[in-house]
Amino acid sequence: MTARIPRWPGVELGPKDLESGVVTTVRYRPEAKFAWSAGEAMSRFLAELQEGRLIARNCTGCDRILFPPRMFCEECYRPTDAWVYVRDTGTIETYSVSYLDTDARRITEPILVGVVSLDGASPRMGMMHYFGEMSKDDIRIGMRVKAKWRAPKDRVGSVLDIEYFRPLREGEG
Amino acid sequence: MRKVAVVGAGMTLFRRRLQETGKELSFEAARMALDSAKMEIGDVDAVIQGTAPDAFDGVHMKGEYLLDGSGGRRKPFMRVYTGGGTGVFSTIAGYWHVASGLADVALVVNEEKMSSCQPHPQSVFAHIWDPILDRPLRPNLIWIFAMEMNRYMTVHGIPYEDIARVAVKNKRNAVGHPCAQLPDPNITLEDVMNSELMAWPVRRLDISPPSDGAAAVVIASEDVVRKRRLKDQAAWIKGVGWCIDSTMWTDRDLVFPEYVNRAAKMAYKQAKIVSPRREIDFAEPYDPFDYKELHHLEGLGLADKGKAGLMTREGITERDGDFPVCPSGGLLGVGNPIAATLGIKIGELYWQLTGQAGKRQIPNEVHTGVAQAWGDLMQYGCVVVMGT
Amino acid sequence: MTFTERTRDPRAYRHWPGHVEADYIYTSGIAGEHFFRELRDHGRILGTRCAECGRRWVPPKLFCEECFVEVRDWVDLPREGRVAATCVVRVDAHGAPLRTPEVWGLIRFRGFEGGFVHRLLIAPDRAKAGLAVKAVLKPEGSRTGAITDIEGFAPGAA
Amino acid sequence: MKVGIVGVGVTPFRPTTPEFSWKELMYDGAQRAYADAGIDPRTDVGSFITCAEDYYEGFGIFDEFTPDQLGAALRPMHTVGGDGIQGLANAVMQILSGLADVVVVESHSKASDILTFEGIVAHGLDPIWNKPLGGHPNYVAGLEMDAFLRGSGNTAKDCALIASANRQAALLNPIAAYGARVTPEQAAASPALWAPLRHLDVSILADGCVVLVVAGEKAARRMASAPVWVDGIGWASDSPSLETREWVIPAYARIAATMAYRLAKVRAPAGAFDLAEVDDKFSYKELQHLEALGLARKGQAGTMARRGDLDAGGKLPTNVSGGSLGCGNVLDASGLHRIAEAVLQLRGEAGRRQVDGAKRAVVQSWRGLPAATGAVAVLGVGR
Repeated sequence: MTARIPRWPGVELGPKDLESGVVTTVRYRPEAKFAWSAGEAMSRFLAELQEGRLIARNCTGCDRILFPPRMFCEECYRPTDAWVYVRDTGTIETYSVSYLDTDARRITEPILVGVVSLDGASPRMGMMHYFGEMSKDDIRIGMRVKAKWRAPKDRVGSVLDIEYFRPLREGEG
Repeated sequence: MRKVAVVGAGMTLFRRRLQETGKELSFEAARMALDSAKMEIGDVDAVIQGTAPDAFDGVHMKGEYLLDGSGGRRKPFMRVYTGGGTGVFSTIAGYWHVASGLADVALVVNEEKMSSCQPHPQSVFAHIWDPILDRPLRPNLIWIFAMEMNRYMTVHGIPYEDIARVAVKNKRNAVGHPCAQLPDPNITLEDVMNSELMAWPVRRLDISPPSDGAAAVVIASEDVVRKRRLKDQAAWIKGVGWCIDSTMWTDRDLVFPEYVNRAAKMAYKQAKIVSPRREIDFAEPYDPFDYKELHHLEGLGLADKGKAGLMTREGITERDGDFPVCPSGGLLGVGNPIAATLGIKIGELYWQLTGQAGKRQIPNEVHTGVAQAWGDLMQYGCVVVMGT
Repeated sequence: MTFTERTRDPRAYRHWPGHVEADYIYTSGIAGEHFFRELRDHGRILGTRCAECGRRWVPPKLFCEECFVEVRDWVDLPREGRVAATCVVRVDAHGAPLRTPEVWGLIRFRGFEGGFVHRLLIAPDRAKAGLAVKAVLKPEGSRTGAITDIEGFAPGAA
Repeated sequence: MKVGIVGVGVTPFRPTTPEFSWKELMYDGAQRAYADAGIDPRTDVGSFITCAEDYYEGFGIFDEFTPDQLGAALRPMHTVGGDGIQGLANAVMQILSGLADVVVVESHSKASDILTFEGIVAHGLDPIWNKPLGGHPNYVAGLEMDAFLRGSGNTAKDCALIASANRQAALLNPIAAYGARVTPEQAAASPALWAPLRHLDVSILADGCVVLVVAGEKAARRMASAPVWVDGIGWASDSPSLETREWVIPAYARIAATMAYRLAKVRAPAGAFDLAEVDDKFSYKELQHLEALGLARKGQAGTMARRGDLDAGGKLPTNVSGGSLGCGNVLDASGLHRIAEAVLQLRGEAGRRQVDGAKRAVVQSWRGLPAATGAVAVLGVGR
């Protein structure tokens, strides 16, 4: 059948056709603003970040320390048990060397970004973040890293209170 | 449970920009599917819509907006949504509409119009992340794939060439597809490996393009197939499965798609498939990035962990190979209008199994195929097994 | 209170702001393109006619809503329509009071399915179903090929 | 085979819930439903369904953020871009298809997270034909109210009666967010912001989560002493185009009811039910929906309201829950909320709101502006 269909529908437009009025269009910018309730777990998480600490919740059902923290355990399906601090050191689980910035524009000095599993949390539990004080040639999976915190006065209660993770130095952690 | 078949399919061109509105694209695909099933809209009991983020087309409640174009006006109309998984998932929903007996004929229509989103659909991907944990870092979509690909390559020690070969194969396969956006008969491994580095290890030609497009299939009960004498153009749905993993993607090991594996096991159980690699003749796994085809072949139990790349290297997954994979040309070759990839996953299974795939027809006789899609934050798998 | 914990200071509950931000350019599509070009260039308002069932539709669509077949025939809309329902709106898009109320109408046309939902260019106290109205177009040259090329609908005299 | 509801969980509806993230709110609704059904979601559930819209949540792909709090991580789960009763329909079909034995259906509203609700509703209008005209999107409801009153013979006073009655009924419902001693005169004198639609004709957004546990016949009989059976279910959409949809008696409700009644073998709906829960996101919608569902003759819904037929002790107690006007508009959870109310009523667990001897109920939903989609379910106990 598909071999016999003479014309498959679809009228292709060129890159400029939308912009230049070759075809009629409507331009629109929706108003879609939000203020998400952070709730119990994330409110505390953000407050602790502002203090320069990383906090988790433990679940005695499965004996895990859950990071990022949550008020319920998705495995045991019950409320988690207590607040537990985890360390700001950890291990790179994976990463990318990005020549695209956050707006997908080309850049020459790459952004190093990846997932860090944190010491003190259950295996592999961690967060996405940037990496610094290392080059694209140094970075590797399994590398030990530590958070580089912003100065206390610059912290607002955000994952950006950590500037990036840097290589763990000898004697640290 | 009564048997259920796909009895018709249709799709539009996949292109970076199409002039049609989303409704019009839906109509064109749906009309083509109905024509191929020799049906009119009055024969349809229910309409299922697959379409991914509202923020692509730029309409809140996008399913509602599209429904007249999809033939859903004054009918039971249902939109299902599993991110990128929607391309295969809507057929699963179509299956249960008919298998349950609530509908005898269901029309499944998937659509995406990503070009509405300016300056680039990439801007929508900024909103798919957790607002508190991820969005402040202003992540770029390609980053997560790069991170997953890196983990997959590094843990298994897979050379990049084995991954890049998938892009070559699929873009060449797409040459036979009349709707393809990026077919390339002359592409070489070097072209992919030397293409612009976007976010190591991901290069430009490892990635499928954003596209506009729509696709549709008609799903019918065995009674309808018999009464309307559609047996020669029916491909039966033998098994369906779906699974979502935890939202907490930074807590998961990205090396293996466990959720795809669970979805596959669910579908194989229903289809009574014990040894998938032996009992299935070809596959249409989701391939928005070349490594994903390999990742998914492993999740589907069609390759051992870390070994899917070898299948590509050895030519097993070529259209004329022992186990063809993405004979359609896949998302890498035909294009990636998220949900509308229905046309190159379920649609391709249908056309291949009923011998209607034309230039793309797999030379070996095929009786059983599997289609799979993947979505959300690297956490959704859905699987459909179809056979003759 | 959340399950087993309670934050004592309600000021400690945080909110995280965000905006699902994007700009859109919507094409008018195949049917819309013809309609808006005729409106912009010739001041004509067109509907479609389904060859299958004979129904005439406005706004035009590529397909007949009833028969679900492609529609190719264009027909002129009668100059005069009739208001089928009205709404007098006293707040703006954000809910803030308007100094001058806006009047909206559902306008039907004899022999056509559908019609327009548009502004009525009349005083609020004249907003009544049954009123005969005509489209008021922007002057030629300032029309862009959009529904806003129709400024609104007003009683016959306009 | 039959399908039964064996568990319901409803969080109290509140104007705001700063103590809950959307995940925590969903967890709260779900844990109540699982306790009610006596199940462990990690071992006893075949499939999970959530009903949600990206733009109500503020996400590009909200489906990502749903599984953990329902116990659905690494389980079959999907999102329905629709109303909760449409989610229930999917559960029914999955069970009848043999794909799952026990299915969980969730929907919620975290409307207090939305700063620009009007902007989001407006973003649902047709991009070519309606959006460029701007305006507050409630003009659509104002126009529809005018068309309905004119076409059916009901009056704005009848609507004020509903706006009052449902807010007062909600005073007996502990989950209601907006119960209030509003009189019909007060409603009729509230500002006509979208005339003929007035301020008090409009339901107010609330936060809340509703979760159902649904099971096939065998499992349901095993799990619950008296399952509430889904005797019939239907859903339908009219044209999404404002211009071509039906404006007096909405097609979506009429067609959905026809489907649900066919499955439930209801021939004469007017006398078939002990109670009705119908959508009242706007006061006129209750009257309009009663007529579309064949529960009132054309133009007679207002008369029924005036005669007291819709009151708790009347011929057809309607929205004794307090409806959306009294409990709050919980967006796509509105339909599930009313299913949950009907389940409590049919179990005889509705407390001060209990309708004596309720055995059969009809529940109807509408997705809210600017949609023309709704669903109907017929629920019953016994047999």
